[in-house]
Amino acid sequence: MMSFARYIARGELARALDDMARGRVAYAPRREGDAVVFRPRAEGEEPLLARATVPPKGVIFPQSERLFAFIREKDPNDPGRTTVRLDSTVDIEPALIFGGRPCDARGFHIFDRVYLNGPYRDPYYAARREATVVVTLACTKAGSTCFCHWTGCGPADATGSDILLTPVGGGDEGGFVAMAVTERGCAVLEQANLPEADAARMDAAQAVHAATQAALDAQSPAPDLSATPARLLERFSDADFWRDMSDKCLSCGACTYLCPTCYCFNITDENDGGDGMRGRRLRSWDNCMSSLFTREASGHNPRMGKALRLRNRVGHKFSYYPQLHEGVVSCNGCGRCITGCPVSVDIREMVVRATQANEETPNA
Amino acid sequence: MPVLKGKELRVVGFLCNWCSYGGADTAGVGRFSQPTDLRIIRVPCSGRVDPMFVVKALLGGADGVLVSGCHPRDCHYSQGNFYARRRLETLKTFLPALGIDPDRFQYTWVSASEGQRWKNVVSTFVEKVHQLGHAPRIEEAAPYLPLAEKGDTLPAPLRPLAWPAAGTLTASLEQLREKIRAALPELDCVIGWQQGFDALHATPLFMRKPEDVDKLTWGPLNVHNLATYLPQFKNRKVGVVVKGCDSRSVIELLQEKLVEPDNVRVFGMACEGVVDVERVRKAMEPAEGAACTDVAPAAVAVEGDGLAFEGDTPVRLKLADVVAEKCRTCDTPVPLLGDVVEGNASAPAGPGPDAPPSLEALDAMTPEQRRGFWRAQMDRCLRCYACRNACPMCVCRDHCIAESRDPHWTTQEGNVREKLQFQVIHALHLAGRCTECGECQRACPVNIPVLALKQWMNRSVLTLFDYRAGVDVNAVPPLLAFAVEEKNIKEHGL
Amino acid sequence: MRIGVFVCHCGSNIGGTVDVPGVAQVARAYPDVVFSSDTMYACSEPGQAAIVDAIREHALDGVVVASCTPRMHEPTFRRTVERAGLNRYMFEMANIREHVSWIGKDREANSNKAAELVRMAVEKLRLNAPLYPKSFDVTKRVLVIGGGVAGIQAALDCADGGIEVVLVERESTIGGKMAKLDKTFPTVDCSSCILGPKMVDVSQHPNIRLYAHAEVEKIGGYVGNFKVDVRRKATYVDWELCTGCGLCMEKCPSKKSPDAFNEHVGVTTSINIPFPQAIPKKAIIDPTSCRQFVKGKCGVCAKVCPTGAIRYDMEDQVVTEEVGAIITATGYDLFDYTRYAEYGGGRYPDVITSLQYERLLSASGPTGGHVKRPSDGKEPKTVVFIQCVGSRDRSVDRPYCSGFCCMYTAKQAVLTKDHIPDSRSYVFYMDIRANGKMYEEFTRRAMEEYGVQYVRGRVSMIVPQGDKYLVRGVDTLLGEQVEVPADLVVLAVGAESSHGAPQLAEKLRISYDNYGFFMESHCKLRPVETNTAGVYLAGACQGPKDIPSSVGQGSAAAAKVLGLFSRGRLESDPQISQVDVRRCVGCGKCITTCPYGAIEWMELRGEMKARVIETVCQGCGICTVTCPQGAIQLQHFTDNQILAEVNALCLS
Amino acid sequence: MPDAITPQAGVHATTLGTGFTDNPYLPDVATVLETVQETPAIKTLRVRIDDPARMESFRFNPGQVGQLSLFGVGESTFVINSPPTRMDYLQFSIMRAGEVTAALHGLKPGDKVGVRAPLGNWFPYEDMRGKDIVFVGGGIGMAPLRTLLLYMLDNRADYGNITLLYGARTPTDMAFRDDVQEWLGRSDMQTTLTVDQAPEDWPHRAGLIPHVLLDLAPSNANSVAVLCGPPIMIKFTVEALKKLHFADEQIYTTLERRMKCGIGICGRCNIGTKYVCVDGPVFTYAELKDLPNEL
Repeated sequence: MMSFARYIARGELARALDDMARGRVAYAPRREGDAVVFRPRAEGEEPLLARATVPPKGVIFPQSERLFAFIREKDPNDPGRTTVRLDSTVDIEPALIFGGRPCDARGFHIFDRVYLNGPYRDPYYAARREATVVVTLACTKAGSTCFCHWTGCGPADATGSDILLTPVGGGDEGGFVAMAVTERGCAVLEQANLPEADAARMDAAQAVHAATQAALDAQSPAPDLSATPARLLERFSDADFWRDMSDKCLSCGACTYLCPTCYCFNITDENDGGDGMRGRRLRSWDNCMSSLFTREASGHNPRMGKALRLRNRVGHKFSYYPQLHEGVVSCNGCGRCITGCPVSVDIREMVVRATQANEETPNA
Repeated sequence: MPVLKGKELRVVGFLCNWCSYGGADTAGVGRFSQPTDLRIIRVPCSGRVDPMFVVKALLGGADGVLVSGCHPRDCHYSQGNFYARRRLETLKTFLPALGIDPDRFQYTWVSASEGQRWKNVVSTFVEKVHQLGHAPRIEEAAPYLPLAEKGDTLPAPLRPLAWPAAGTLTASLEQLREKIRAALPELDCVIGWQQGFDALHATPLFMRKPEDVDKLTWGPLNVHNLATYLPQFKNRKVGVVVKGCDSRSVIELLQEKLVEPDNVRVFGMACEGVVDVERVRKAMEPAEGAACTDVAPAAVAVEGDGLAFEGDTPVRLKLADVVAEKCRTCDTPVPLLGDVVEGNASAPAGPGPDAPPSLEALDAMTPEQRRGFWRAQMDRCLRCYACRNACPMCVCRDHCIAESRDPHWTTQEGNVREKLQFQVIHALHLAGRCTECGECQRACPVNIPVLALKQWMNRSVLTLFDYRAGVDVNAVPPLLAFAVEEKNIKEHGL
Repeated sequence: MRIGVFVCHCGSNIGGTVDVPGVAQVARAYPDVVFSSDTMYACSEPGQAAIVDAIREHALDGVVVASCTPRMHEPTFRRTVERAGLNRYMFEMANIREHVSWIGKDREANSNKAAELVRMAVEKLRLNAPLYPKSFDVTKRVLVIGGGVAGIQAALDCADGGIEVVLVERESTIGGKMAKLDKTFPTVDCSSCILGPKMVDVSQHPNIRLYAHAEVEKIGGYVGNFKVDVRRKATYVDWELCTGCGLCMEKCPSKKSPDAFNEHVGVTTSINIPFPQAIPKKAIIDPTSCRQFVKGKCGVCAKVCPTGAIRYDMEDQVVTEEVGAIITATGYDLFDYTRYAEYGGGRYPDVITSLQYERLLSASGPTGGHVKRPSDGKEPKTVVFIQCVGSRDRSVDRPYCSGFCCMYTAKQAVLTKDHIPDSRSYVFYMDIRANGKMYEEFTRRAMEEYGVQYVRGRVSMIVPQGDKYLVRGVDTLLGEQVEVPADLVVLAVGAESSHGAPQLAEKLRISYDNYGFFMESHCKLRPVETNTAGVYLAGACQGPKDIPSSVGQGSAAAAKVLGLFSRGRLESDPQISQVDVRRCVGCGKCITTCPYGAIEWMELRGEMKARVIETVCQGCGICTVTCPQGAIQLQHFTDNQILAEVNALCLS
Repeated sequence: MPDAITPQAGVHATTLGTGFTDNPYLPDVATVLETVQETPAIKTLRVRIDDPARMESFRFNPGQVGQLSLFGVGESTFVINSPPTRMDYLQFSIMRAGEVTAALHGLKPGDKVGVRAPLGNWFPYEDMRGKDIVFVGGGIGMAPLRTLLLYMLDNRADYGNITLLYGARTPTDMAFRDDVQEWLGRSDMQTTLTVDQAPEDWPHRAGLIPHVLLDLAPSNANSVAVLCGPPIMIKFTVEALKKLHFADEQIYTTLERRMKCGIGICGRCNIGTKYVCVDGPVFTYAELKDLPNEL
């Protein structure tokens, strides 16, 4: 598969994207105010190459979506008899996501394990995932909060992508080596009528990968997280530890909504106005930092307090998920939860401290 | 029943049971012919009319909303309409911030005997709404995003912003640390700042042990308003380090008895302005390329009126260019209460705070642009509620009506209307309470300029009630009080 | 839910301009509506029976009636649904008459609007919940504030009805304004002769506890269970011992104390019993003039008192009384005539108020009933009465008519003639208002039998000339200037609200108007009730009134109290606010804004929460709007109920 | 009535299933046949799925739960407390607590509900064959026991001694009265009732469940204990069973958690790695002890 590689000159990018996205809505990063978000791209529009503030997970897992509509229907002869009809029709839009980073694309892989390969298959996610081509941009620089190399991800990780683009060369001379990762990626890339990437360019791409990886390693050598799942469980009842970790947490949901791997959701019903005979059941992003997440109708809450909620968030990503999914952590090290946090709660610090400090203060 | 397309507009009325509903009845008994557009919702008192009902109706497609109650002094419940007058006038002055024509909302007083007057009120108001036509929907407005491009500059601050020389700063900081160490034994903890995950970020520090105090930092990176943490320490003794602006939040919390004076120990230092990290980042950002956006300097040094950033390409920026917007118009650089160590910050040079730039930008827009602006801004809202949770005055938190179903003010839909609805709730709940610390906007992970709504509200509150929050511990927030004769509220002639 | 909708034709009142069967048909499609029909007169006996039948036949648990205003028939239909076994709050009304059929003729628009109003009512009803009144015990005692004639009447009627009365009077004697009058119109009865026995009854009634020289300081609680703090101001005389013998007054060396009872005509002793018929007839020391207090030495009264009742070290005392109802009868005060510069602004000694003149006429007054003018003690031969001083005059913010001045002026003119047969009286008036039984006849007699000169016109100026006063005015009937040289000018000062009335109103949590008079519940139909349950009005505190009206209201208020107490227990209106303690964060904003003090703090597992005192809450809903997290909800008008109506209208 | 979304260009309007069998979020529409007010706070709903074929083929095991929903209000999780041996209807008993339960309490025969069932694991009734069974139920916790108990009574010969201890705060808080009367009358099981606060005329036991259990002192030999009730009752009943020498593996209970999807995806009902909705709700005490302490 990796042999299927094409070259896109810098000036050709917009045209190539138009071709790849034929018949699809192409989402690409766009600057809105001070944020960069994925938005449907107009044909010919020169794409922004900056990393988006918010990952593109919403294209496949919308912030809020209708699971079904319910329509109450009255028996015309007996208004006391009402039946309910459910309409589970959804719009599935063939889509292409351009400009996500490897950490973003890998997020879909984390989702897939739960949404496609768990005890139940999620038909909504499945339909959108099936309809969406992911064209990813490999990273050339290490941001101060990047730690993808800790998590099994990396600056050129192709997991979850259909096509991986690597910037090579500089300025107008430069371009992108586009490697198809999946069959579907091949087909899409072929639509663009691009020259094959020659060996030199392939080498250049490899060099870019290696250089970024090196920069990351230099910035923060990846710790060994293999013992972390067990360590976090040992830490489970260490109230002081979790208090210290969560002191500054505001219990908002920024980290979870910015996270490419956070997949939790809520289900609620809403009634329409008008004749009052119809409504919707919605599935919308939810957030384990909120006290409502686990609060039961009786008022009992097994995760009362932000310390317990933060414990679950870290535990889920670095202990429970890997235990259930062959050691894969449900964190890609994108660092958005750190940059996006109003008070700079640092998940790296929590993981490292939970992993290391055990020997010092074994009061779990 | 046929639908009356085009003939009628959607006008909602909230009428108090005792006076205006009776007045409408009297008009009916008198067979005074009136436009048919109005649909009346009966409430016990105009004091029961939550301004949010009006917003809900207007955002939901009403073309006009009318509230009517007993004449002032005639309230069946003696004070309800006095409260209503303040709330509804505040709302009326706020609606334009959303691009909603304030003429679409009116409130007035009609007694049970004033049938003729009711007819006139309805006729005049409905006619006005017809002149205005169908209300444009915010979610249908053309997106309007005046691009905040890299390098956009702030107007000059009203005071010279220059931090003391490094030596002086260190000495003051050491004094502050001493005071904290001395107080620590009797406190649960003291909240301050320390170096965050990179050189550009500070992060809140919870000092419990004397050695924690060594980590305390002081300078223009201490952006957070730590007063936000105080209410969660209810019934426990806690210390907090504040900047001048943060001290106003503490005052407001004390005033509303959300924290107990005996339980809070305030440590303050004079502040010469904090940076807007977004601005610094933008100023340092290399030309747009395949870079990650989170590039940080290796170290940051404060040099008087500037900041020096070390790294691959060293940069020196003037504080005035990267300062947080709120610091530009700050007139409380020195904390207003507490144990203040360094009290020599420069006073504002100008005549006093003028309109903050983002409010000026909003002012300069047409109503249509404002609708487009909020539509485009709110579109990317994640509903993470960082704006709320970072707000020192948002004490409902786990019980916020943004997520509750009883009452059910907002749905969980990810649309602009629901998102904006919450921002309006936030602004209305902060009316007369917001100290404009800007944490809502700073906390927003997608940089939505939500502070502008509160600034608009604060300007309304200042104009209407001559009131600024967080200045006087003994004051009463204006919406929790009333005056029989309102100095600055003109009765609306309907 | 199973909802039934009944759309009323109201004859042709609604049916004429609304497609009533059509509305009923449309309503059948609304959620939870299982039955709908049109009905000719829903409120009629067969109309109500049909509703009851339908509730039973279709197992309805909620009913919407679309007809007239709920202010008319909501109570009717609530009783109807109750008869069929539903809770009375499982009912909503859509007003399609006053708000639809009577105000527009467009049948299509009306029908559409009616259907939408029904739809809103259905949406609200879907969120209604049964509400149950709570019953509570009643303290069968009443507080009467003010011992004027209205308060006396109320106190006596209540006491005679068998309930205990606490009567609080600000002055040291009851009797009020009436006790100061010489005679009463139109019968020219002796005022103290008719009031005196009633005052004595008060003092002797076993059911009345009288606190004179006392004021209400604080009122807490609610109907049936008020707690009242009464401040008994220091009199410096132990009234338990004082026999009212008057020896102290005789011996008191300080004789320059202002004589309030005599309206400051003359002075009196520092220790004093206001007048011979005072109830209680007890002495009281004015510490502002008493030598013992001012100079620190004297003690004469203490030495002469045969019972040793003098207590110079007496202090105010606060007593707490528990009562179930309150009657306010705080009366009125006189307009301050010195505001009229053209009448001398108080600088002319012989320009006096009508009440001062009463004292001059009274045999128990400072002049022993001989009319002598204050400046030189001469008997006046020409007396000018000027009416509407502080009444019907916008320039002094007294636009209202005080009602009784015309009559007492006529009476005083008549009495002047009786006292000084060779005198002449002039009355300057705007209109003669004599709309009581035998009133018009009385004023006629004054003019015709007693030769009182009535001049229709306003006095523009009073100018002293020698020992007379030139009263200049216009006779608007003759259209000419008139000038009367008067020996004495009597100003018929109007009534204004009693000083301190607004402060008392706030303690009582009742409304008052722009002029400080207390607001009744309904100007026509509930004249002695207030909007605060258990608080009633009597007499001129509600507005200027003459004696018969005051007495009538005193009795009416007493009847209301007796009626209230005739029930063993009271029921509270369940349409009140309720706190969801799980949502309450204890910020106390509701407590700050509640106009009734109906919300209090309570501790729940170490946290402070708000709690509604069910019997005090009046159901205004101010708190619901104040509460940011919606934790306190006004029952029957919850956020969700109102939102349902808004959503039904706006989200379509 | 145009309720389906109008397809846009390039958008595929896809219908994702017609019921729980082919879309796990999509309930089967069911009708309330009958309601029983068990106690002031507990109401029982008996429902049948409208689609006859679906109802016909509906299979479940004792202990499994379902998501019961009221359209426009929301969903909540309840155990199916009728036994699989009696399929005239599915029975759910609802304790009034929040918005959804309050709305469910308002239902009447003929009303429509949504049912997503069966969900979760079940009591290993096969493995329990031949053993003595000790049921201990407190309050609404009797509901999950009822399904297993009725199943066992319907297959009486397969099981050894059956002991039931059912407790509630007061006699009025005792649900399933008809069943309880029947059980009291049966000779092939031992039924003991207890209440915390007993009125004068209460003919049964008074006292807290663990105390009464110690008093009854069932044998641990070849036995399993099945418990359900409020957390505090579970805690002390387990202690009592330990005193009676029941091993951790002999003690079964069911857990409650706030759930939304019910199918192991939405992410809130986990205790460590276990999702109560798919790995539970039935756990042995031995399994519970291995989980992080987050109840």
